[in-house]
Amino acid sequence: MTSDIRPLSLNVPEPGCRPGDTPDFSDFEIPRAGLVPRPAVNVDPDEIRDMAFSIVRVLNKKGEAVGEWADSLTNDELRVGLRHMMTLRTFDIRMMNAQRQGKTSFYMQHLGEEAVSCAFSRAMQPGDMNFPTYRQAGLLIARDYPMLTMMNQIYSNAEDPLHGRQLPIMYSSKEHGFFSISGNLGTQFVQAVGWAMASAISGDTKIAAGWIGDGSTAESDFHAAMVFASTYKAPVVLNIVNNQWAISTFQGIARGGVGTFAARGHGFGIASIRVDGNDYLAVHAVAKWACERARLGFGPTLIEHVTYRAGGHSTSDDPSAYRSKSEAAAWPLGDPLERLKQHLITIGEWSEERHKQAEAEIHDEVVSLQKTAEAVGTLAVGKTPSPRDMFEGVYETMPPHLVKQRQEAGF
Amino acid sequence: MTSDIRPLSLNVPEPGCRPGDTPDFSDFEIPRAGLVPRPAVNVDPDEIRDMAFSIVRVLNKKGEAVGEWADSLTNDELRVGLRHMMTLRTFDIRMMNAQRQGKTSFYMQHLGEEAVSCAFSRAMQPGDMNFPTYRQAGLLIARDYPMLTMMNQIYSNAEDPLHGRQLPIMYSSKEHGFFSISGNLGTQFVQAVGWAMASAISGDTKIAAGWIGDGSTAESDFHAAMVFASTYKAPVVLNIVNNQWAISTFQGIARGGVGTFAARGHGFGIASIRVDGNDYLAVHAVAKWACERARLGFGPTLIEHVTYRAGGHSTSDDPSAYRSKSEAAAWPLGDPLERLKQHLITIGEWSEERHKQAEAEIHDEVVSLQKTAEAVGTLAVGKTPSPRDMFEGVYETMPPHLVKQRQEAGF
Amino acid sequence: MAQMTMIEAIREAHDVAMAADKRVVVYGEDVGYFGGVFRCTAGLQEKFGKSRCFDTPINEAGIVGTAIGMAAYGLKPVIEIQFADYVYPAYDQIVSEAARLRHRSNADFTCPIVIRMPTGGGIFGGQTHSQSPEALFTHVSGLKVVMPSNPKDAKGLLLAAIEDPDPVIFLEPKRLYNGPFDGHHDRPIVSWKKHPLGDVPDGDDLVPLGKAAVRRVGADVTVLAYGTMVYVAEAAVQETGVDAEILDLRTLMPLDLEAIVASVKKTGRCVIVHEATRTSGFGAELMSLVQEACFYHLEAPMIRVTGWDTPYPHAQEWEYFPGPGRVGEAFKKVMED
Amino acid sequence: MAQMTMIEAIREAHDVAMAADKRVVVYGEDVGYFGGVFRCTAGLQEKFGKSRCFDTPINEAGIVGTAIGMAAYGLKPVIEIQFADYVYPAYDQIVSEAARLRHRSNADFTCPIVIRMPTGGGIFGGQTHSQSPEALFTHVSGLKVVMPSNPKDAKGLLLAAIEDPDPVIFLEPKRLYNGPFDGHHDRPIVSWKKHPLGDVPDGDDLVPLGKAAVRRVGADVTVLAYGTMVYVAEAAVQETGVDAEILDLRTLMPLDLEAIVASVKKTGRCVIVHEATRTSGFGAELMSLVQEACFYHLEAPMIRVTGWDTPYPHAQEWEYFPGPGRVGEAFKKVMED
Ligand SMILES: Cc1ncc(C[n+]2csc(CCOP(=O)(O)OP(=O)(O)O)c2C)c(N)n1
Ligand SMILES: Cc1ncc(C[n+]2csc(CCOP(=O)(O)OP(=O)(O)O)c2C)c(N)n1
Ligand SMILES: [Mg+2]
Ligand SMILES: [Mg+2]
Repeated sequence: MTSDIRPLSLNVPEPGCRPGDTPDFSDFEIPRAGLVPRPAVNVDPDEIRDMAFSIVRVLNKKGEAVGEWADSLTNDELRVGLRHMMTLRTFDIRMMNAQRQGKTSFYMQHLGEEAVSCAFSRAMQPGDMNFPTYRQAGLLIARDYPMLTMMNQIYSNAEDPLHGRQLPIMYSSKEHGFFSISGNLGTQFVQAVGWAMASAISGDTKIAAGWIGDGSTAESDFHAAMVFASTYKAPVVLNIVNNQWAISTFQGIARGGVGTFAARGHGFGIASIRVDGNDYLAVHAVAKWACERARLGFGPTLIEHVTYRAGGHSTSDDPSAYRSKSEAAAWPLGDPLERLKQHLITIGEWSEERHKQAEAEIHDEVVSLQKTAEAVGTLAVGKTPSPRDMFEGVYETMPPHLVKQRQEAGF
Repeated sequence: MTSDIRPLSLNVPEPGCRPGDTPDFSDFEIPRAGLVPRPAVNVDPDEIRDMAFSIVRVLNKKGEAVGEWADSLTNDELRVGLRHMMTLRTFDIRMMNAQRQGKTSFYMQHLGEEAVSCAFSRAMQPGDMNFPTYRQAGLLIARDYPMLTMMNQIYSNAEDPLHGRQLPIMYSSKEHGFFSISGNLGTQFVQAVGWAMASAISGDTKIAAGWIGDGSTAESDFHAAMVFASTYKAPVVLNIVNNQWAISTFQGIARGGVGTFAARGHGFGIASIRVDGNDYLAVHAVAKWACERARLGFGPTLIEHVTYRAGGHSTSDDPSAYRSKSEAAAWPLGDPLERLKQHLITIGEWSEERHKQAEAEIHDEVVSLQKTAEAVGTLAVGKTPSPRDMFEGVYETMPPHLVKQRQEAGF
Repeated sequence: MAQMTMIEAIREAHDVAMAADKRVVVYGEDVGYFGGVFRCTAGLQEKFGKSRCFDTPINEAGIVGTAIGMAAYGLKPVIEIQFADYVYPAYDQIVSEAARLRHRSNADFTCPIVIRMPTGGGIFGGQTHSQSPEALFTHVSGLKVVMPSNPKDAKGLLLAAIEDPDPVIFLEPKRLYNGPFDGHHDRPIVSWKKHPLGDVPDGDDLVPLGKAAVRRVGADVTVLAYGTMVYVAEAAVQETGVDAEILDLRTLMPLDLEAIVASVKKTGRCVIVHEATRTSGFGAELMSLVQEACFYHLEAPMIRVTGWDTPYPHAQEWEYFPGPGRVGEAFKKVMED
Repeated sequence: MAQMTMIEAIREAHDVAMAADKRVVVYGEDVGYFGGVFRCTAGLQEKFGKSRCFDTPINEAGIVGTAIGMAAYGLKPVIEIQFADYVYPAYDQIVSEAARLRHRSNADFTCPIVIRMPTGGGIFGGQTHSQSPEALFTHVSGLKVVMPSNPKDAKGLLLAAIEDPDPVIFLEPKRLYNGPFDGHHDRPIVSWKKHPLGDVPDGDDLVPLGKAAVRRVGADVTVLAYGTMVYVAEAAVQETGVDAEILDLRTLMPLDLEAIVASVKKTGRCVIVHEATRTSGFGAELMSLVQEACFYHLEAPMIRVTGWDTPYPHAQEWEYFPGPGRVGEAFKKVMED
């Protein structure tokens, strides 16, 4: 068979669309809302293999909530959810602007992905713990972490709870179930499993949630998380936020152009579900299901949130260099905020006027907090963290060599 | 829902049988030989998902070769295969003994797993490259790598091709398609993918084979290998040797007690097959299929060789401390050597007499080579590698600081 | 008090800590049912149950990564890496996560974990069972690094490490597990059972982190050593008659610089011994600290006696290992200079 | 000759090497279509095709691991780690595999790969975009370690690294990408376009590995520096008037010890500057080598000016960064001693 063999060649997956091309999502299969049934929380993962290839959706085109996954939230809760998403979006806009004005070094927004973290947050219980990436500030907003504190950190001013040590947006709040963000991709996924194992070891009832981006699923720590979660049936929900892009790299490079990210759970016997990440109701319902499953001792769930990063990767990124400018607009799952708003209007629980009013209120609130934060200081301007602080907290007790270095530094 | 929640607890998988218990493999599903069909080499991985949960088997209980996977080898080739396995086993016995006598520091045998590497080796072409672990010396034996050279390395004598630098049994032979064994688990799996990518980049027709143990699939490099193999459709065969144990740890700790190791390929769209690792014919047929698939540009295959580590992990290990002494005998897939022998006898191509004679020949050959090797030297006795050699080959050209250190050392 | 090997002392430290504090959990590859390939955790699973001592998948990043999560929850994981040579897959979790968690979160989360690992050569383990990676950890702010040289310290330091609120790298010189070893590989093996430092106090007595021990008082030269090299230095003293003061550093980070400086100021000479590769080894840091603090007291150039800058070879083990011959020569040289 | 930034020089080195040798392949995260987050590989995919320059999954172990396999096949991979801070997931592949392959296989297989990575701080990148991990590589036998400080060297050294038969860690001080930077962050940014070292020769001229460059001849004190610190030292000379001899080491492994010793023997004084954390930093090795070789020539204790032993902080960046003020003080101190 050797003689007639043709030369091999390298397969390098390419996105459907680059700058200049017309976006085409016609290959992207979107099951209609309400189609996917809701299994029992103790279902055998093997029985729901299909769910890794479908998409759980609740809101249909008409803005109605349909199917077995509907009704996990009251109308009041939905309005709260809308407000969270609006707040996050407004917050992002203001902070992106602040970065452009040099008030902070760096910012990362959530545009188009607000539903994922905002809805998930509401499915957890006090005491549960998230291990987030840098694109889940909605977890904090939806748990009423003070925006002022977030801003103080973004500005690295004297009120920054992390004393200027950590980058802007790399928040930490144990109290709000939000593990310290690392900046290194993937590392936190397996830590979430460890936290969940600790809860099980301690006979506790708390659960953990891990977070990772589509691109970062390629990191080896993803595997470590899956292996440990599977072996010890850890009470953890493992979330993949598939926003289609990893900086300039489309999701096909991490996914290998086959199957889905959710399907990676199957080899580990982990229940795996894809959900419409731009559908607040669907995210919440699936999150609730997975949290319950974990808390009741039925083990881990892998959730792929299908969404789209409508903005740049960060303030250092200009996506027009690698993808079509119209791709975001062509994204078939729409805008999460707009969809929830329309749903509430459709069911008569909201109106354009109320929306405008809420927008104005939120805007005023954010701007006023921003003023307060800026009055304290912005990056390297005004009241800033003490240089002394950089020597603190390396260890609980400062060892002699650090005391000496601090003295040498003159602080 | 919070109030009536019971405390969580940690799930720690346990093997069915520990010292003192009676081994029970009745849960272990063994499809009958010939059952699994042989798909086209360009089959879509999705269409053969079942193959990750079944076991390709050719030799039935009567010693006949049955089904679509039979007939990949001539009777002459089968006799050669038998001889390879007998040689490897004899080699192992002698070297285990030599270690006990202090002639080497360390040895690892293949008892019960001889078919895997011996058969696989014969499905590859000259120029292809294996990235083996420490338990695939059959790849060398079946490619006629000189046993004397192996012994010289095991004895770390002056003729050791690696000049005493590397551990015994961590062979290297580019010429024989055998990448330098590392000793670190898992690392070589992704290197195999890189080698295969290089072949594709170069428009070559060579393929690579990666090797990993059941326990080592838990290593994160396993994931790296799967991700890269999947994305670039690398011409590589990825072999998992599931010999049920990782030192004292049963395979359920790595596998999480669910599915199969082969099933881990599905999330990556990689063709995944389980094969009876104690069936020389089945291993060869599946290896041939996978090699052809790779060489023809249809991408990677993940093969789980289902076998059993009948001996200790290494000369430092006593398995009676963690598993039943009778487990090996109870292993339902039998002994690979015995099964091939019986097959050849069944089809009238072999006999007990010829077997005895072959045994005697092989024994004499190995003993005679052993004498030759021992005449050169054994660990720290006789002619040993030069201490100078430890300074060589750190870099191609010895940098000044190493020259100085070598002088300081007095060599 | 009981006479123990280092393995037994380490096992006992686990036992004491697990009995005293439910938050202490112990895991790693082959650590549970079997009790570890060196048996340092033997019997713990039986005594404390499978959720407090268990086997793990072979994934060092996962072992450390889950430990960080557990520590964030409030447990105190004591984990084993089967050989120090296999810690690198976990290096990112250690460096980027464990070491920096307290600092980056302003103590909102902390990481009291102990990462134990058998270290060093002398057992014909070749390049993958012999390494001494201490300098790869001392360079990382936020880690503590400990290396005991005897059963008594092993128990006391391990208890201190478990109590410590920060991540501790705990390096166990495997060649010392069963007895002191002075580099004379051709002589019969001695056992801890007859050694004063094999006499291990009962209970939960700590040996505090950050304190060196003077193993031998001397006037001529200060020897800075740790782990196996302490005994090599002792042998070199016997063989050369040089009146060396031998410091067993025990903790490399934080370092007992005070003890070092006091000794070097007294002797005016310094020999530094470690088994790791020389370039950028911990000896470089020691030498730098001494020159910074004792420049005007030094009467001769300091000398490093170390493993060579090569992978740890299998057959040439004893040519690689910095034995008493080489240390003795350094003594003579430093006295002549 | 063309006036280039360091980014352009690096890109050009790739271009030259890829054109000359089909075995050179270039890949990493965002390296292909987009040309790298710092644009060091821009245009290469278009010019050389997708199988010679491509994007990878985000898996640093996989990037290095596949490169090792490719090198074993016979290619010459030049790979990018997006930031040096993210090299740790690949540390095992680098330390246990790339560095030891030649030795352990007796050159049956070799590993001619170049691992490039943006290094160092000064861009408010905080703890995960600022690190200088050179000492974690200099301790590993089998690796070469290079850090250019200007466009000319960047091109020449990268070409030499690609030609080298062994694995090379190629650290690019990102604060120098667009212009020299002397630590005066409050002053306007200078560009390479007007700097003599921004004048980059055409073609494939190498700058050999293992050779330091004397950036300033002086009589009072020898400064050992590399990367950004070369310019900081120059600023400190200007500000203090101390007549320092500034060595830009360029290659840390193998090191140009001869040049170092010659200079220190001449000046009798030595200040060592690096941005990495002090303890067990490469400065420790430099200080040790100098004390070993120049003990009797030293007139004052050597001084290290380095990053502090803390994670690289975000807001306190300029208090962490060893700027010209601190280096100048060291000059004064070393002259007074
Ligand atoms: C270990 C590591 N490697 C590389 C990076 C650089 N980096 C930061 S974000 C990013 C892309 C991540 O993409 P994805 O996981 O899809 O998350 P998203 O930004 O889309 O939310 C990369 C490569 C990093 N932070 N850490
Ligand atoms: C990175 C790494 N971790 C741990 C070890 C120690 N170790 C050597 S073999 C082994 C068990 C491997 O089991 P498996 O992969 O099933 O292979 P088998 O020995 O059964 O062939 C372990 C844990 C190692 N060599 N490398
Ligand atoms: Mg993404
Ligand atoms: Mg096994």
